Amino acid sequence: VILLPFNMYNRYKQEILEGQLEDANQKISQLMVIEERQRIARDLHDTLGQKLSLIGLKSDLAKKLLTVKPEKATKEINDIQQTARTALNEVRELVSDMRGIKLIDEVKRVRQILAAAEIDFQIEGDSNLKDTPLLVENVLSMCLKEAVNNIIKHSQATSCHVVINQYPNEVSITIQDNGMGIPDKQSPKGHGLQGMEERLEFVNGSLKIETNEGTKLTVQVPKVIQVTK
Amino acid sequence: VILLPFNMYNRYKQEILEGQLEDANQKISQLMVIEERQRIARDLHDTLGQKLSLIGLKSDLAKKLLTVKPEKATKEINDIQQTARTALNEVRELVSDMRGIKLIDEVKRVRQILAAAEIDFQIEGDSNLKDTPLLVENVLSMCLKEAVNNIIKHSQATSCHVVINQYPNEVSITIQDNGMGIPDKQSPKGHGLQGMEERLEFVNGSLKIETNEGTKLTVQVPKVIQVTK
Amino acid sequence: MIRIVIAEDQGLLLGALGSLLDMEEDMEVVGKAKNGEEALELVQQHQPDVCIMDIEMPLKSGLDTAEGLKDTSCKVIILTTFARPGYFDRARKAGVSGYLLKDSPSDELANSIRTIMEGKKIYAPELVDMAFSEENPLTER
Ligand SMILES: Nc1ncnc2c1ncn2[C@@H]1O[C@H](COP(=O)(O)OP(=O)(O)OP(=O)(O)O)[C@@H](O)[C@H]1O
Ligand SMILES: Nc1ncnc2c1ncn2[C@@H]1O[C@H](COP(=O)(O)OP(=O)(O)OP(=O)(O)O)[C@@H](O)[C@H]1O
Ligand SMILES: [Mg+2]
Ligand SMILES: [Mg+2]
Ligand SMILES: [Mg+2]
Repeated sequence: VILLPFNMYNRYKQEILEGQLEDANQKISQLMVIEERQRIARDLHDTLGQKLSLIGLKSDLAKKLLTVKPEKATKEINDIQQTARTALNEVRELVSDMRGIKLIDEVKRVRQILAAAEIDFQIEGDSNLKDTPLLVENVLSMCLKEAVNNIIKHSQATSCHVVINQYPNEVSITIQDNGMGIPDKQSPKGHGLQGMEERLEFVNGSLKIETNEGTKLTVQVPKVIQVTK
Repeated sequence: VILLPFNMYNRYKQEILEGQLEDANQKISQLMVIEERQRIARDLHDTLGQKLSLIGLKSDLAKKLLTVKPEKATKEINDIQQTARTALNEVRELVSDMRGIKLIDEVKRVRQILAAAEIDFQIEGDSNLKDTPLLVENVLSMCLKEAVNNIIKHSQATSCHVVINQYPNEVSITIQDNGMGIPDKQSPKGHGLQGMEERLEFVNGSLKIETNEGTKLTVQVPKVIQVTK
Repeated sequence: MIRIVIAEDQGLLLGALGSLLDMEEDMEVVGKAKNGEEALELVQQHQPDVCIMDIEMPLKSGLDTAEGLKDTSCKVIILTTFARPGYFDRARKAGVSGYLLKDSPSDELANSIRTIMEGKKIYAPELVDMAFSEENPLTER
């Protein structure tokens, strides 16, 4: 008889707590979104705002010069065209940064930079991911990128071998080089490996680092984003 | 004797719950930010990308027409200017008020900018809307904002009078200034008034424009969103 | 003649804006600065009627410069593209006469300058972003 009210009291407290947390977190989410917008606004300001304003002013100028000094007008229009082109490139960059990188695109990039570094590149498996949330894919792309950056920067390897495995509920990627291996003395984590771990943790993935005949990283992520554990 | 473990069990559960909720909500916040970023990226690509390409093409054309048909060149340059301005306006909207604005907040903003512009402001009625879907409220806020922007930009008025009427099934807002009135010769719609009409139409609302001793806009919306007409 | 000093760190913008205002019959651009400090010097040197400034500039921002010009007879017009948290508030407190869109047509800008010379103030509504200026609306709800 005594148990029940106590239990209920706790249940009640739990519900209030839940409600409060939800409220608070909703506000945090909204604030985060607003901050993100401000960040984007800042990026846009520096690049696009200036260029679009310039196009506006230059077209104004071109119009006024048109009849009086046609050759100067032509110069202004050339500037407009050039500015529009640069701005368009910037928009493309900005947008692709914001969208996140597809694994298939990252593989292309990796192929290029390994070729430039004269490191032999082999890849197995399909880099076109199926049924994988974009966020998860972004994390995988980022891991591949950082792993290959490290190979180029630190390993002195002559080859890099990537394997992509897609299973029904998870994806794994291994990146193996034939270089000097990670000096196993101290815990070696710089920002690169640490950043990889943090992002993987966020999508409930994992990172394994092995050193034998070079370095082998194994990245594994579930295909679903689990909000609660 | 039984009470204690139970109590502890509940406390324990509560702590776990707290932890989980925090975790979950942090993820949700981050996901929201990522989604938001992707949404903006998509919008930027669609609006800006297209407009910048258009500017590129039009400037090409203007250059070719410059000596042969100067008056046509002028038209193209005008288009360029207009396109650049619209693009910037769109970007401004995109990064500023995508968070749905409550009418009560818009009224605060309006009060501020009218004060800054030294235009006398009077308001009647309750700006705290009851039983009105957020979408409908957003449209109303947007209309009020654009109407006041126009008063500041075009009317040369010294006063602005807003009345908010809430009826059981609809809300109406009138915005009256004592300025020069809309020049009634041609159909005057720029992007502002047109955008207002389009959004009102979307929620089955209406816009009435009257010019007598200044300009009077009457915006009216039903409180329910009818999905089919 | 309305005498004008312009400050803008983006060279092409500075050039275009200068040429456009110079074309107005009643206006003369007497100085062009690439940053806020240069702007202050040019204002001292030429004693213009109006100083038109960008916000983001090296050495000294447009807002800092405007604060420095607060008690002079030179009217200040700020040109910018996006509303940024706190900027409008600062501009208003610095007593600027105009807070306008950088992408407005030059005729509109010229008209604004004339109106401002009559002692009026003009703020572009697009640039007033109250959500981030004073209080945060989220904290109220
Ligand atoms: N493939 C590899 N072969 C040999 N050593 C490696 C390899 N990958 C990483 N390391 C070693 O591990 C260290 C930590 O790597 P990590 O990516 O965390 O940091 P970093 O590359 O030094 O700096 P950052 O990534 O922040 O630019 C490196 O400094 C390097 O000594
Ligand atoms: N309150 C008003 N007083 C006087 N004229 C007005 C008023 N509101 C609008 N107008 C006239 O109607 C025209 C169309 O307004 P509208 O808002 O559609 O476009 P705009 O303000 O010119 O451009 P935009 O809103 O796209 O920046 C304006 O250019 C102006 O001439
Ligand atoms: Mg690294
Ligand atoms: Mg308008
Ligand atoms: Mg600048």
